[in-house]
Amino acid sequence: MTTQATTGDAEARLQEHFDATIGRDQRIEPRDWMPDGYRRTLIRQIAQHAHSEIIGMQPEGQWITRAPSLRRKAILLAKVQDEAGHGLYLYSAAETLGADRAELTEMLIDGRQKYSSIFNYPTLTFADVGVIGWLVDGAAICNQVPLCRSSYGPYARAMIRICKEESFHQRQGYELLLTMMRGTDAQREMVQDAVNRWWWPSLMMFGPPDDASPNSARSMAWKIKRHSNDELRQRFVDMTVPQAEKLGVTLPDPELRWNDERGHYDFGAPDWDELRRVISGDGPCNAERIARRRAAHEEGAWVREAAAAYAAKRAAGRRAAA
Amino acid sequence: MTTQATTGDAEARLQEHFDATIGRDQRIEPRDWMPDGYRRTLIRQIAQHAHSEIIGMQPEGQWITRAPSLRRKAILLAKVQDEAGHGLYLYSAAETLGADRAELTEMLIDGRQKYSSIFNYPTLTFADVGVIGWLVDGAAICNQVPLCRSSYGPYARAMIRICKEESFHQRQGYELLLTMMRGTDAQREMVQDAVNRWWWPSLMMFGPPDDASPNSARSMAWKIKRHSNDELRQRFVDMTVPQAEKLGVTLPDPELRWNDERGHYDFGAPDWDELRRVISGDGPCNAERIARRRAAHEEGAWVREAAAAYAAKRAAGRRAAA
Amino acid sequence: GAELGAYCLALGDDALISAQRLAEWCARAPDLEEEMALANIGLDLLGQARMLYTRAGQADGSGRDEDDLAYFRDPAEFRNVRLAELPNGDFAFTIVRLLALSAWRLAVFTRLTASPDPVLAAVAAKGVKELAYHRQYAAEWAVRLGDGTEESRRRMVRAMEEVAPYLEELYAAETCTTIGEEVEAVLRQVAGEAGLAWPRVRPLPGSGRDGGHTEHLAPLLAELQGTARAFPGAAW
Amino acid sequence: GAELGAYCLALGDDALISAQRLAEWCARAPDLEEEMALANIGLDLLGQARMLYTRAGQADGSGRDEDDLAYFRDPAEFRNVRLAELPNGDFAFTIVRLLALSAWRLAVFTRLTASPDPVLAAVAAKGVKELAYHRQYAAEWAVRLGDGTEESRRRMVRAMEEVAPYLEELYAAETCTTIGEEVEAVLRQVAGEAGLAWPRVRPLPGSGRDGGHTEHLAPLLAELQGTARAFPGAAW
Repeated sequence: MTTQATTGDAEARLQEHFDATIGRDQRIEPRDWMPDGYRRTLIRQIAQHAHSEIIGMQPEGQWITRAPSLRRKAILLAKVQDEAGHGLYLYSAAETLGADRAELTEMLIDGRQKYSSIFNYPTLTFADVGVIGWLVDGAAICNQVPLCRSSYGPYARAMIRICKEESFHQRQGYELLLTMMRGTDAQREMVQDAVNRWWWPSLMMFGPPDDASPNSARSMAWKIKRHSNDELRQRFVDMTVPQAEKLGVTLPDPELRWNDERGHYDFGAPDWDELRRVISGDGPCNAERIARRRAAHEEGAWVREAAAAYAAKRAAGRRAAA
Repeated sequence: MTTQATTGDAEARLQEHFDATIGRDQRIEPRDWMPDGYRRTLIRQIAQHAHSEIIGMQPEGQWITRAPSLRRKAILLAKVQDEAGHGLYLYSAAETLGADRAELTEMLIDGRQKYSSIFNYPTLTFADVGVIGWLVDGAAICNQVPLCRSSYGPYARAMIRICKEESFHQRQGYELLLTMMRGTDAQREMVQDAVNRWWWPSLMMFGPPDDASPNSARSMAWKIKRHSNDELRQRFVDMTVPQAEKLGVTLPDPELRWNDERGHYDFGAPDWDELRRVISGDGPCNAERIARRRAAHEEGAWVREAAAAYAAKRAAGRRAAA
Repeated sequence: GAELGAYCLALGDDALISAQRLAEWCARAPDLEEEMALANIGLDLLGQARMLYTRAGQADGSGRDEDDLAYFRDPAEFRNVRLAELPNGDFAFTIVRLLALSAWRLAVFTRLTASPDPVLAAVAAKGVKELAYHRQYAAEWAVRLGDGTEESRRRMVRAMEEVAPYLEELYAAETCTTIGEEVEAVLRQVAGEAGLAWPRVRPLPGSGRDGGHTEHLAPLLAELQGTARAFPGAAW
Repeated sequence: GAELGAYCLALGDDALISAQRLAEWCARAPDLEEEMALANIGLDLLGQARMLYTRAGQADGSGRDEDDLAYFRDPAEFRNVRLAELPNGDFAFTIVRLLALSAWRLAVFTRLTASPDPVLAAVAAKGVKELAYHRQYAAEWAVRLGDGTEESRRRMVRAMEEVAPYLEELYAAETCTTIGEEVEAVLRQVAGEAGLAWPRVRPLPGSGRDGGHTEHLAPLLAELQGTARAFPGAAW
């Protein structure tokens, strides 16, 4: 019994030290002790974020081969490459918590882990590329900037780099839209149509309303999460409305208006049923996104096996030579 | 020894009867005795012809989804469907000689049997569809009309039906070209470019010059073949030159001119080295044509297996019920 | 006028897009008989599309001909159901989609033979015979695949699950409410003959009838329209 | 003038078409590292294409800009080698093609650093560093695949046989006769490291440099150019 008591004592001390570190707004590092729940929650969150970057390559990526100018083609190819890079950093951050990238990939293609629902909407025209940059990346940044102060060091550092690149993408998306709005009528219509389709899904990116978001409290206590869904959504709307005005597009919400009293824009409620449907797998492109990811994974299996076999042979060769 | 002598006598009588049938220009039917060489030669020829119809679906078939008007789309789809039908009749004719369609397909995709070299050239524009109809189907008809009098009944009857449809295709191809030549400059250029690319390969469709065609004599004796390669080639040129004039295109042969003495057009020699290369597998599209056929065959294997399994179950069910 | 035109246009779009997908099977089908059958069905649908487009262009007063409508509208102007534009997938998906679309279209055309518009009624009367054959062909293959090998059964099950969420969209735009029941009865019966059960799934929201398409329509149309658009002023 | 323009155009076409094929790997590569590497190589080539097109449009006196040349020429006006336009095939084909094209292009660019045209010399100088990396990347994978598993070896052998007939076309248009030997030496060396032999095959006649392309270029360009052509007068 002594041993158990001692273990209990030791764990209590570790917990105390952990709590104090969080309390001082200092970072937890991979070598530090951490509660299991913290580790599990973080792995799930980071993996989901990594999966979102990877799945997020698809909706825009299909326009690389169809981009209407070489400059836009290069910008888009670079952006999608950045997303692959973000996926890589994030999987690495998850690996510092003991997760395995191959396993996380399996969980993604089995549907055991989620990714951001926004990527289950179709990209129908080249204007979608601009609107995704402006609204989707914009919303992502609102969500992610606070994560640069996440209590977990590797995640926070990955987020700093990612946020920097995301803001760059957002500016590029907005700039594309500005250019298109100065173009032909057909281009302006295309932009407005894209805004109509992406506005509500973008608002849903902040998750369900606070009163329907049960896990948030603990994540906030752990400083994995720093603001509530509704706070971030409001921040996004306040930031975006003036940009829409400058662009000359109409946001498709008749309830959208400035509220002098609150010092914020009022806005309508997204269709939360739709969000539930998309999260639960019935969005317009869920099945296809996963099928495409699975196909790439399966068709690449022989390549990964070849690389592993080659590495093993070389390692054996080095051992034999030593 | 008596038995052997009797067999020898019997066979001699059969051979005599066979020769007499051929001599009277009557047809050999599947139930009739025929020499092994005749059977083998015919199987090879009919199979090669069937393969040509099947492989011939590819060069034009890829333009069905890209045809520039719904009428042309329907015409082309119907034509390519006819080619599949021709393949079917011809495989059936080969089966009356004891060949097996599945085996013939294997021989095609293994490269053990050939198909017409013309289908190893690429179709680069929609004008190629017209030119293939005009020149390639035109050359095919010159080759095939005599085959309607082939000594082997099932082949002759298949050829009658095929030739009728081919002439229809040829007229449609020529009509497309007439329409295009009355259109824009870009269309006229496209037609001329296609004629430049297809003229020489079309002349090669009649095979090597007579003095380099060793197997022809026996086939002519057997009335499997009725005219020499050079005769048919001349007939094609004589028929085509006035059509080209009416169309307003230039045939790319500086030596082409009317010879009053011969009562025929003189024309230059095709590049026989090119023909040898293409026949031996090194044409521009040989590898792709076979790869595509093989892929369709392999990807369809599970479907054919399912149909066979289902048929077997039903047959077993009927036997059990009986 | 406008309503008849819009209706003919939607039926024409379904037919054109379906024919395009069927044409993609050319030189890729599992057997020569299937090459011929799929091409034949494609030809029937292409013929229906042409007559419906011609009627649409007259009825809506725009005077557009079949090629104007097929080649010079953008993806968002197409009114076909999304099921028609999905990629071909394997032979099982093609068969299940064909079964669903032809069962539905046969039910619709049967009713349209009594259309007050004589042209549409005539198009429907001709189409009914074609569609009965399409449905029969697809049903026979569905049974063969469902009751064939382990692999073909697995593929059939997956195909049914992939097609099912798109069915509601077919019925939703029709005023006649018995069509859905009729189609589902056919699907259940065919699945039953194959020893399978037609799956119950939640319908996918949205509709191609309002111009809400998948990502697959734009590339399909780019291929379909590319040659025609590359030669302005050309005659074919 | 005209000759320099034509030369820059051909080199630009090779780069653009190669970049397009590499971009098709997006979200289809065997691993994330390969997603990034293939995209990165595609970006380098796209950058080279843009500079070469700009130079071509100045040198030939036509004043066409990079987008005029990329988006508003028809297939027969493209001057890329056919090897660049072939479909991606599997990862082995993509690697062997990349190895061959980057070995050749590196040999050419190395010589072009001494071009009398200062712009082309500068483009070449920048490109040499990029191409050395491309060649290195492809060579490493070629060795891994050739000396990996039974399957990867089989695929490598097939890929080499598929690429080899297109090599002569690369050298034929170059005035410098040592380039072919240099490239073949690289290919033989890499194949040797992988325990394979670079195949001896007969070269395929014809050349994309004269506008003689395969059936694959027109669909590739239809996809590449479609959006740009659908919006006349648009700015992007």
